[in-house]
Amino acid sequence: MIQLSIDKKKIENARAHAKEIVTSLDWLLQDYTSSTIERTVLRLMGIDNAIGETPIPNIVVDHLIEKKAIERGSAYWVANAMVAEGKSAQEIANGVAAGELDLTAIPAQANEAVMKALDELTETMLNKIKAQTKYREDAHKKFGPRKKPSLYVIVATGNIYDDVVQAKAAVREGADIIAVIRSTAQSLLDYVPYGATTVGFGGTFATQENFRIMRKGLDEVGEEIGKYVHLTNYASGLAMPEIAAMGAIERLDVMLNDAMYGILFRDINMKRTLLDQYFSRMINAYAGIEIQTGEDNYLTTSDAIEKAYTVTASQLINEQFALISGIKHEKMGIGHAFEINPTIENSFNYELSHALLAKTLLPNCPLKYMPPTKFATGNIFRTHLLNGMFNMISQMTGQGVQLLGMMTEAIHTPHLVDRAIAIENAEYVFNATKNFTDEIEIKKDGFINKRANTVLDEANEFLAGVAQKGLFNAMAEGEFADIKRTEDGGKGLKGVFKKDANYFNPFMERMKAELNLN
Amino acid sequence: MIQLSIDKKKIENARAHAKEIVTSLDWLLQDYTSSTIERTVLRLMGIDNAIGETPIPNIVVDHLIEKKAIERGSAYWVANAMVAEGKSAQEIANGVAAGELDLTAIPAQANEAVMKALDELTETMLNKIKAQTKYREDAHKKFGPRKKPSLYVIVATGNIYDDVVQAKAAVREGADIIAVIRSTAQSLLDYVPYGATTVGFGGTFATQENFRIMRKGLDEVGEEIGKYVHLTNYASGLAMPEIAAMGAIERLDVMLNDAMYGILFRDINMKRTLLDQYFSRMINAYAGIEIQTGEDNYLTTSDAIEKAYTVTASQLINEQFALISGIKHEKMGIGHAFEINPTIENSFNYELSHALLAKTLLPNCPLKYMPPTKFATGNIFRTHLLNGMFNMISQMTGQGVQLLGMMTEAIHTPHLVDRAIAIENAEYVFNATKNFTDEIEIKKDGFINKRANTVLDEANEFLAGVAQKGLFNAMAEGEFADIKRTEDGGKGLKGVFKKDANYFNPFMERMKAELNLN
Amino acid sequence: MSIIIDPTKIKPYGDTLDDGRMQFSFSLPAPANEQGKEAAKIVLSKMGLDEIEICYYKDLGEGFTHFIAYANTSVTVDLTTIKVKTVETPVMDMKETEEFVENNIGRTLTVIGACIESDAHTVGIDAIMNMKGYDHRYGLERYKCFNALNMGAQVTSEELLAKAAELDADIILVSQIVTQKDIHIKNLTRLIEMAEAEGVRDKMLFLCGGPRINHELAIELGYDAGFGTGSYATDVASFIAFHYAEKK
Amino acid sequence: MSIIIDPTKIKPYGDTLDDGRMQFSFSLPAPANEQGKEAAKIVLSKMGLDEIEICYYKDLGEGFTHFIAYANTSVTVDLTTIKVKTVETPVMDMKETEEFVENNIGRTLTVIGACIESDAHTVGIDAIMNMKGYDHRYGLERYKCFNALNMGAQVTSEELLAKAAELDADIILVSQIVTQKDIHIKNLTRLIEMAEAEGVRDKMLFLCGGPRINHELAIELGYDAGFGTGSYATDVASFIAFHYAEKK
Ligand code: B12
Ligand code: B12
Ligand SMILES: Cc1ncc(COP(=O)(O)O)c(C=O)c1O
Ligand SMILES: Cc1ncc(COP(=O)(O)O)c(C=O)c1O
Repeated sequence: MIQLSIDKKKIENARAHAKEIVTSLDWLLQDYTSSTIERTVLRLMGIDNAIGETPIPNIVVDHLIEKKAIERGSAYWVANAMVAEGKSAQEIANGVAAGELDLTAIPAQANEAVMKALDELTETMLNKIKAQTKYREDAHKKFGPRKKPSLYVIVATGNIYDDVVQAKAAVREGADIIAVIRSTAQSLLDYVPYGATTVGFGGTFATQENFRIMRKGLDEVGEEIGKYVHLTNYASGLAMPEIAAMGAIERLDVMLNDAMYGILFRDINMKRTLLDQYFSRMINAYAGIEIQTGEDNYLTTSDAIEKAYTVTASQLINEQFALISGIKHEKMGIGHAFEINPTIENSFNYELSHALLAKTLLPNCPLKYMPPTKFATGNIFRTHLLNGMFNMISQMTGQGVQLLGMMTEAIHTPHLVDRAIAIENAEYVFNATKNFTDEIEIKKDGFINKRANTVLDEANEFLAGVAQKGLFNAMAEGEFADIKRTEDGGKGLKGVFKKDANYFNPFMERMKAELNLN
Repeated sequence: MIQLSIDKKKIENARAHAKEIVTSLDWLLQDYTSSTIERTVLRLMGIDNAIGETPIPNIVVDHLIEKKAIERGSAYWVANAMVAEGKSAQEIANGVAAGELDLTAIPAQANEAVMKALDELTETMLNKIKAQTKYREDAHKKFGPRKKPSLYVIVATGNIYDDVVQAKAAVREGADIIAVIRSTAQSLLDYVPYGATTVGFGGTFATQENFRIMRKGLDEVGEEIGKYVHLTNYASGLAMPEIAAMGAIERLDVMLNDAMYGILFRDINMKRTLLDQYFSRMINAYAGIEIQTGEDNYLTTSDAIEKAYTVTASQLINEQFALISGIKHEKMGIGHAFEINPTIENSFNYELSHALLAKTLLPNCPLKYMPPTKFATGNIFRTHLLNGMFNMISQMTGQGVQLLGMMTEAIHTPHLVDRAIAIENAEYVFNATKNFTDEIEIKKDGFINKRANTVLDEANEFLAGVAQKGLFNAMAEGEFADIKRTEDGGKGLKGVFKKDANYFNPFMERMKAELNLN
Repeated sequence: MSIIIDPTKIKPYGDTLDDGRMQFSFSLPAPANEQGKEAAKIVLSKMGLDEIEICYYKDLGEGFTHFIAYANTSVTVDLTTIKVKTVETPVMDMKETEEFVENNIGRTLTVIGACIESDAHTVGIDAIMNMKGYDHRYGLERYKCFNALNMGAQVTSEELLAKAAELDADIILVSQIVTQKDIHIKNLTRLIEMAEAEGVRDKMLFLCGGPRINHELAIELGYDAGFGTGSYATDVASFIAFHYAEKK
Repeated sequence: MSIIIDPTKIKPYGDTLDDGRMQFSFSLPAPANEQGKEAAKIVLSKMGLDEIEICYYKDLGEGFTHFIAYANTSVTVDLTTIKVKTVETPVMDMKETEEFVENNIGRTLTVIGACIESDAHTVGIDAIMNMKGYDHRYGLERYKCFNALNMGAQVTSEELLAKAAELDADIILVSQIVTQKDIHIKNLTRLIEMAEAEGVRDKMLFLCGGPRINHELAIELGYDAGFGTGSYATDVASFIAFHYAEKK
């Protein structure tokens, strides 16, 4: 491996600033809950299904909000009703959905009985999740670990059944990770759609049924060819932890799960997003799911050289948010991207420097590397070549997950053959340059090294500023991606609640305990 | 620039062996002449034209051979007749062609008069050539030097007029050198065809008219865009020095001109080829034409790793043959190729090692680097990517001339658009990795360095063996490219003649003198 | 002796005039063998091609095979009869436009831009409008002669027209980047129909842009102009300036 | 719920069954502007395509422009009716073939190979014949059951048939790599016609090979079998062995 020469102190400083930024939000993460967190609890208790477009977990939580009872947590109310009525969680929820039950009107049952009911449900679900984790681990024991860099391709037909065909074909060609792209702007839905998608727009919805259908397809083809194929989707937006829970249940392996994406790029309220990501990441940590972050988003609108430091800063913030949720570095797919204008002189050197900086800062993370997209044009030959250089940088810098660039990036969501050509590209380049970095050293006084130091310095300065004024103020001032967001602006603030003294979330408690979080 | 770590001694040894191989052929080069050398002399004296398919220089030389008078050199006989008859060289030649003149039957004229006639003709032609050289130099002064690596593309439609259109388009897109591919197997023609080609096979013939047509086209487009565009063709085969002479007259800038290609790959007699290349290279040297050698040919039939040393050995032999003809290193486009099987692990490292070795051995030569051809497939996307990696190695190792790889290499001779896409590929890669090698060092104990040393060692051993047994014996034993050739086998031996005591070649004399050759 | 092209009968060109040679790449639900290859040939031959060369094929799994081919078409096109509507106003730089507007129109023009409906790609409209501009050309926000408002992404047609009414806008700029299932056509049509229904269509200039939009399409859809890939603020500003100068 | 393919009506596939989507790349003697783009569209539309998207164009100089496009074809192919002639003998490895010949034929077979006429590409025929073989399969020269002679490049049909007569050959192997202007068809036809004229066509097996040759074409040209890209000595040896065993 090639090494940058960077003063360790600088890295420690930057990390310390990021840690300060994150820990100063403890008041929020410990004392508040949100509607989607409570819906997640209900889902983990086994409540599913929808009435029309509205999922039953939403109906129950809305009911508790209306009754001003959500502050105690949804778990208690449903468990109380279960004990009182001798019914299952689903039956209770159905009752609420049918308008036949007012959970707050049911007399309080013996605390022990309620707790016992919750304990049982928690035990059942966590065992289920553990079984999925074990399945994954066993499969890896049987078939070996995931390749590095892993070949990650997307399917985005909008029909989950077409997606399965395309995913299986991609796996046969060498893909390690299949990402099912979401129908656009699911972030803004304050619920999780129900059932299988056949006419999504630019993707399918992240639904439990879709997860299940794709998981089955990938397990089938994986068994056949002797490989455990990873499945990924987005735990993101106004229903972030619910999607994480579904992923845990249906054995997704990777989840796009950024701490700040929703705030910046989807105008979701910052308190809401930070709360939701806290619990969603905890679920991912518990289920052994690898998270991925969305730093590439900064570079689709900003210049990749000028704003390189924003990527670095975001990476370190995402790292700290992940740590407090119990995610280990081995499961942190921190993101970045190959998005420098290819007409720039020495663009390869710039990209190498940036990618190497990411690896240097986060040596044990399966970094998620995004392909050239912004400068892809309709010239498929040129885009294919850019992707080749991108693949080379990935191999040279030991990236974890390679989101394969498509030669048709500027034209359409990937065709079947585009994916095959992309995989072939990566396999050739990875193999041809396999040990190239064993052969070379980066000069200490060269541009690559200086550039990485410059970016780190800029990030450091930026993080210091944010740490000083606080993340919320910094966002209000448009420090991130030139986008201004206020503490009480954005979508979903209504779904944020201060917990009361009796608040109880049995899943979070158990997960914290098992993950050794305070 | 990156550096290999190679013991200088090894290089000196290898070079000394090559020198020994070449100097031991002095008896041949000094004491013999050939039919095409004599035809070249006639052409330089201004004799041109053809009767039917047969060029007049051929008729005159055949006449002298028939009369057993060629041993004195053709110059004398024609000059003698010119003095006797008071006619021009062309008129004398026409007379011979018409069967009206027997040159050997004309009484010997006063030696001084004959010499004076020859002197004048020599002066005229050498001035013409010098004027062309000056034109080239002036053009470079005006428009700047050729780019490095230069972008070299071929035109091969078989119609010289189509070729001009395609060449001009390529120049507009960025090409620095245009190679007009020869109609196949011109090597085997013991004459130079006459006139413009419109239905060549896989290329047009190397004829003086074709040279002129293309030169004009390139000068036009060059003036328009402000660049002096180099033109290249093949001085190769049974009419090697004649083609060199035509190139000198029509201001070609580069000539494929290998010392051994004809012997090995065209079964031309070895004495004939070595004699012819000696004079042809002298003409190129005199005219400031850059030669290129054909080491890539070894790798189209042999494995590029296993037989890498044959490339190195041939490079050093070609270098020595070039030196004795007066070619400076700055004009020696010694060849090699990117022809390693791309499915091999670390193929990039191998290629880098081999290319760097070539540059290390011949640091001042504008090395000519051939693209992947053998492993190109009908998959144009993959071939395009291979070409990208080839371009990167070229930029990293400071090659002189980049023969651009075509994505359709396995399919057809280049289409108009194939060339444009190839140029775009190279321009992107060259620019993106422009100063990459300023950033890195090659590890002394790494594979790349070891591999280069191994190849050099193998070449050294091989050259020592050849030096010991002599080039002719080595060829007879199939030491080169596994092809066996004997001293008296192959085509064209009949055209080799021992000079008699009165032999005189006014051009060779003058060139030797001006080039400071012994 | 050079090759001579007849513009009334142009054909694809590989390396010889009128050879008609073209490159194709496509997948078929067919096996990766001689039978599949034959199927690929039949597809091309039914498209009227000949000299078909399937130069590569590869199994994609799940019953699909990828083919790369070259073949000749006999189709010709008469270039002389093709008239495409294009924006024909000359292009001025920022300073020139500012002076032109001052001299010929004499007032500030209000421009409102948005990426409408489901589309969230703002980079294109930003390139045209934002202060800092794009590729060394400043955006409309920096022009003294414009009062420019960029509403950003996912703005509904209703919101856009309401804002236009509120600010008494002179020009509306609409961006559409996503084109899957012709969503851009639907969105652009919806906006213009709504403007017509509200009786404001002719009170303002309606300009649209995006990678799959050109002037011709824009006119067809009822807009005043359309701008594709590689458009700059200068193009748009000049068009607006000339248009309003003429109107006056 | 998975997608279901009707083999009697297959169509190119982009990302949705039967979308007919294909990729095109070609040059036209047309300008690099909207007019040229329209000309490119017309070419494709005359080929029966719709949903035409010219996603890229670039000036190539000298009046030419390169276009890259995607478009949908409505052409369908009935896969079930396509029957292609292919070499159907099972493939044995060298040892198996040697044993098979010993047991079923009981004599050494003489094989003569050449790359004929103007073609100088020997790598292909070498791959099949040479001792050292190709891609981990030894060539016919190493087979005990064959007496193999590789005549190399640019062998005229006359020379080849003369040598065959001289050695009383059982099998002739012909390689043709260059295909420009269908030169391979001409050369292969010339050889077989000459063999017929000399009355030796049926005395020997005539096999041919090269990147643009397949079994079907070989049969059409009057050969016994044809071998394309990716053929190995094992394929050829097995075919010969089975053929001679049957004949006996
Ligand atoms: C950046 C980007 C994003 C960013 C957008 C960030 C942002 N704030 O804009 C993010 C990551 C958010 C994104 C998301 C998605 N994207 Co997107 N994205 C791109 C990408 C990489 C670049 C687009 C771009 O910025 N181009 C640069 C600008 C300068 O060019 P331009 O937009 O063409 O604009 C120029 C001209 O067209 C013109 N112009 C444009 N608008 C206007 C307006 C006027 C009035 C005028 C005068 C001129 C004009 O002038 C501009 C300057 O020259 C393209 C791929 C590509 N390389 O093109 C995909 C692409 C456009 N995205 C695509 C898709 C599918 C999506 C998603 C739906 C994916 C998903 N399922 O989540 C989402 C959803 C977005 C949504 N709801 O619309 C597809 C669209 C496929 C299609 N043809 O329909 C593409 C082609 C990628 C692909 N191959 O799949 N994307
Ligand atoms: C190597 C090579 C050369 C070498 C040949 C060295 C040699 N001794 O063979 C040299 C440099 C001499 C050369 C010269 C020329 N070449 Co060349 N060459 C190639 C190249 C790069 C590779 C061919 C090759 O070796 N393939 C590897 C072998 C193993 O594959 P194969 O030949 O297909 O053989 C396999 C099968 O087809 C089959 N097979 C083949 N023959 C037979 C026979 C039998 C009986 C059987 C059973 C099977 C069989 O089995 C083999 C193993 O699987 C190709 C481009 C390419 N990548 O394909 C161009 C190519 C073939 N050459 C080409 C041309 C034009 C030429 C020249 C005419 C150029 C010129 N103007 O000088 C000359 C002239 C040669 C001539 N007179 O024929 C063109 C042909 C265009 C066309 N379609 O017609 C190509 C495609 C390059 C290009 N894009 O322009 N070439
Ligand atoms: C972190 C993250 N979440 C979600 C998405 C996309 O989903 P949506 O359109 O629902 O915001 C993206 C897209 O890049 C992303 O980076
Ligand atoms: C040195 C040299 N001369 C000539 C040629 C080709 O010409 P011919 O076919 O006439 O031998 C080549 C082809 O690669 C070559 O390398």
